[in-house]
Amino acid sequence: MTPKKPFDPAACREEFPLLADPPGGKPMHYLDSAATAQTVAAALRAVRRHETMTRANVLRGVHFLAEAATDAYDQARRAVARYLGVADAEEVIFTGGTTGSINLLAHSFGSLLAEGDEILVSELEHHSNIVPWQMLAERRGVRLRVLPVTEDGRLDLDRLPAHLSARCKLVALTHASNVTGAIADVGRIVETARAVGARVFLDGAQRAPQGPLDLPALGIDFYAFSSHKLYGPTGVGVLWGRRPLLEAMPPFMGGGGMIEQVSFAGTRYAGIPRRFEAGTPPIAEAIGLGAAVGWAGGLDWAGATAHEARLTGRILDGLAGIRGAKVIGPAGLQNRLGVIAFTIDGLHPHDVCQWLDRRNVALRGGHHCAQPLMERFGVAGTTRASIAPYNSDADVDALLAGLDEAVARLA
Amino acid sequence: MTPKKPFDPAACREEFPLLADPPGGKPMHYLDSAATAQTVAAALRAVRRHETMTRANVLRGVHFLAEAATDAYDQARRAVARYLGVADAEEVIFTGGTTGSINLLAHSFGSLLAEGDEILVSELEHHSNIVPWQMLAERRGVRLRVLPVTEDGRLDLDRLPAHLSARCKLVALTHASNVTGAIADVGRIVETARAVGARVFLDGAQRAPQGPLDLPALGIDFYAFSSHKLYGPTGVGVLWGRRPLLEAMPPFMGGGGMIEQVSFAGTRYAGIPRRFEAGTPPIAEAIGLGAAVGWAGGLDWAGATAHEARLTGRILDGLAGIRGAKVIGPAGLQNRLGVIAFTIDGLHPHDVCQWLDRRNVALRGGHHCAQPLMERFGVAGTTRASIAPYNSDADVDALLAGLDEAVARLA
Amino acid sequence: MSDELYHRKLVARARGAVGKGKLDAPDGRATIDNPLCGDRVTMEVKLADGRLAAVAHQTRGCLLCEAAAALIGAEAAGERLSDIDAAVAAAKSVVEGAPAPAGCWSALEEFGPVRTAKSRRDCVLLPFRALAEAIAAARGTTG
Amino acid sequence: MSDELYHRKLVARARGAVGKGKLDAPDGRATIDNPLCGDRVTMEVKLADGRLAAVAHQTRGCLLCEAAAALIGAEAAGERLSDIDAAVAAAKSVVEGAPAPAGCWSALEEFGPVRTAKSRRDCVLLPFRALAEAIAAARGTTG
Ligand SMILES: Cc1ncc(COP(=O)(O)O)c(C=O)c1O
Ligand SMILES: Cc1ncc(COP(=O)(O)O)c(C=O)c1O
Repeated sequence: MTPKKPFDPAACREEFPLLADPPGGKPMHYLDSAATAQTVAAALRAVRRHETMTRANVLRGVHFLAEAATDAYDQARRAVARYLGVADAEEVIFTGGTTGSINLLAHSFGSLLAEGDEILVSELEHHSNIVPWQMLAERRGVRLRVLPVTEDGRLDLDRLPAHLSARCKLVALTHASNVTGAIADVGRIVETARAVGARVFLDGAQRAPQGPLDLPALGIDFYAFSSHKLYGPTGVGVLWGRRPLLEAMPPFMGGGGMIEQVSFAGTRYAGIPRRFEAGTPPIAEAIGLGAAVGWAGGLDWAGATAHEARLTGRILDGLAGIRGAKVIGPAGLQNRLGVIAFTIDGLHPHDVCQWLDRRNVALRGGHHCAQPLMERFGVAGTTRASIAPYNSDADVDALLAGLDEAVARLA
Repeated sequence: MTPKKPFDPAACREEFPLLADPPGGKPMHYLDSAATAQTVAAALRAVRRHETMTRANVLRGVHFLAEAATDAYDQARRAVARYLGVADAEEVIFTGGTTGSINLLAHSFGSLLAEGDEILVSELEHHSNIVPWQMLAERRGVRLRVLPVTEDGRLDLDRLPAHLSARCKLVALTHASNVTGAIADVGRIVETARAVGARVFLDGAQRAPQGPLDLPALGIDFYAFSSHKLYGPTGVGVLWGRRPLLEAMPPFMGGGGMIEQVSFAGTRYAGIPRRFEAGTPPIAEAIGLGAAVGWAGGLDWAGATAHEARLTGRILDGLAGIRGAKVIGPAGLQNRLGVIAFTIDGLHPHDVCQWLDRRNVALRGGHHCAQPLMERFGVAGTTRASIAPYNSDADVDALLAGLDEAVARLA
Repeated sequence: MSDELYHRKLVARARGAVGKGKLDAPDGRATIDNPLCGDRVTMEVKLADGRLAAVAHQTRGCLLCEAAAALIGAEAAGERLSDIDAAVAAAKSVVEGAPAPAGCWSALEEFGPVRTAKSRRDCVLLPFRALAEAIAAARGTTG
Repeated sequence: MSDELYHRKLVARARGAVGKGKLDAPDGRATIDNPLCGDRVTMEVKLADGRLAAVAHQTRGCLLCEAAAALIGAEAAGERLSDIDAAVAAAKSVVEGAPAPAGCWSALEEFGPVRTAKSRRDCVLLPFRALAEAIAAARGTTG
């Protein structure tokens, strides 16, 4: 491996066309990367290259374009595997996104469960890691158990053993929260889950964009993330699972490409990953994701993380100086991402977002698809700023100045 | 409406970057559009514009980028609705592709069926319109009935009444075959299905790229197609359904965006179309598809269809002159698309494709995800050429010359 | 009117919260949620002689929503029901870019700038929808 | 060897179909399908003294597949089983770009050009995989 170039925030920002050359020419303070990150130029180039030079279907073609498209698609799978620290690229399944991945898991893994089996989720989860399991519970009589969160917005792992019975087949938790930014203590989760024989799925939608992983070393069984939060195209995501588990799972969707043989007498399914990739997959999107993880895998994450933590600290400090502001989430910077959700007494999140939008600061307001968590904290919604490596001190300055102004004018 | 510019094949080809400026500079004779069509420049431009100027999540943002992205996404939905002749754009659901659409239907509509209910498919179907129904049949004890095809590769509609009982809830047939090119007699299907009270779904993967539709006038209930066959991006497709039917259907996947309210006590689902679009949708891809249908909707299809029919006729005539060549499909040009599947005695489809690839002619060989049809005609596979508006006489010349050569050298 | 969404008048109107409260024995009541932001408006009405005799609201919402509720609190009582219908329709037009009507609902112009913030239009309309539903409930219809 | 995939030697070898047929009472038999193209190879073998005493195949496939089966038909009988194992491994290397081995399997070089046609490599390997499985079946193993 060549040593990585030390992280340079300005150079990083230059790789994101919308930020380097913002529409209208005004600097864009994009603090909404937890919803959708900006696209890295390498991903746009890879998609364009594919569309103009190797566009074809990857399902069993023998002509030159089809071979080139298939190669590019397989290469993208290997790039993702590398980013996840996974040796066997066939364990990487392309889906439509995190939500698609979790639904696949809920159907395919879920179909192996029996009535009375249990699945553990938490109050911290995104709706995408709640609703598919609720639907499974309804379909198959599986019981959903819910781990509470602590006052500072972390999984309450002290209470994990009490929520795990021998009937628990899957622990499905967020690797990092899209509201509080809390990063889960995976070692402890895995250890506790293993003690009752439960499998572990982590929702990596927020963590995966923050640097390469070593999933096998984490000791987990399944992982999911979305390309559009990882600087890549929309329309594609990933489910990773350990081979023996995936091979034991029936397919989710039926169609072309996921079969060995179809007849009206019966159908034989293909091996992994194709068994789970029915139909023409998101080819260009997977190729774009491959380029995005290639870019992200080459970043100096020690440097990028320090940069992000510094910006996060500035925001937390700034909020501490605003009357009536309350952060929902950990106070410190330990084991937390640059996802900062807060309320300000007397100010509605949408008014805050709208006001900040006039200063070209993009925030998100509302329940962030985490209504159970909002209920837990007794709020209807929060305002959220989220940090990516391309963010700058100017972004934080604009945010804090805008918040001061909003408080003065609107509160 | 402004009158359309008369169809000009050379100008049309210019709109497809990979064909106008082929990789390596050698003319590309792309006759594999039934698998994946080439991308129209307008779609590439729309995607790039979105990625560099309005990239954001469409789920409930209030900042300027989120509003612009949401607007563009909604506009794409309206563009698709216009192309389909549908007045109510909310009846248009974005999915991952035809396969995703059919699986949605099989799960959501399928969950309303009772044991012993029947679904009619045919021997002509693509695996994507077979396997989801087989899986449903297994899940819920629904019975699959199979309409045969005629010697010339059409649905045998004379035998339709005998295959329809009062238990039949859905007739799921291909609008146009991806092997024989046969276009279905929709009027007759609808009339016969209505007589027993069955709903009608058409798989429009092959027909939709051949010009605008008027789905309500066809009298059908559901329709599906893929963007990548309609000159648009991969990773997105459409399910259309009549509003009351869609509103009566439970969601397929769970996640963000498809709910009204989530709590662990229970979850309320959103109205259509969002109920069926869980998670972050394929935003840029839908926008690209919107541009693609915009382009396709503006084409002079009378002219384009005549052009395609002439090329198709030339291929059929050419094949008639090749010893041992047999077309699987209608002999004439009536009610058939430019999808031409054939066998040549003593020549394997993959050898034919490989040979033609040396002349930059892209064909497809194999079972075309239609194994039951291959079985019906007693062949392991066929070679298939498929025509799009951008194809030219030079493409057909190269095909026919290459086939002559393949017969001389390989047979 | 400026193009500024949060102009002084609107903020002051929201903070004023005219009409906030409950009625004794209302003839009709309706509560509407906006699931997008968790906002909630409850409107209570009394009817008499084809007029809105009294109205009160409880609103938990953004400034746009609270200002709209306060405008209703200030202007609606005593109006003919047909005029209320017209006001509800006018509110819808104004947020989409139409000029405000003359008369006592001319203050709807305060919401004009929301036309450029599409995602916020529903915030303004929530109280008007709740009002229409409360009146419908009072009339014993579901319209 | 030219870079032409369908050179005369290969086409002639496929058409020659050496070894096509069935054995009386084979010790082992294996059938493999390639689901991508519907190709199918059945190999039958007899073993004796650690050698492949006899081999026959029935092949329905493309030229690459038929030529590979015919090569087996021409060269495999009489070989030591360890040499067959090596030949199967060599076939895999050759389609991926390695040079053919010296000796009686040097004709594997006929398949060298398939390295540029990735999707067709399995066509060449199908008969070799069937051969390996038939031998494994004859030995009573599943290896
Ligand atoms: C008739 C037909 N139906 C369904 C499909 C499946 O489409 P997709 O692979 O885009 O999901 C295809 C294309 O392969 C087709 O031709
Ligand atoms: C933690 C978490 N899980 C799941 C999701 C759903 O991802 P997507 O909408 O891309 O499917 C998100 C993003 O919204 C998220 O932040």
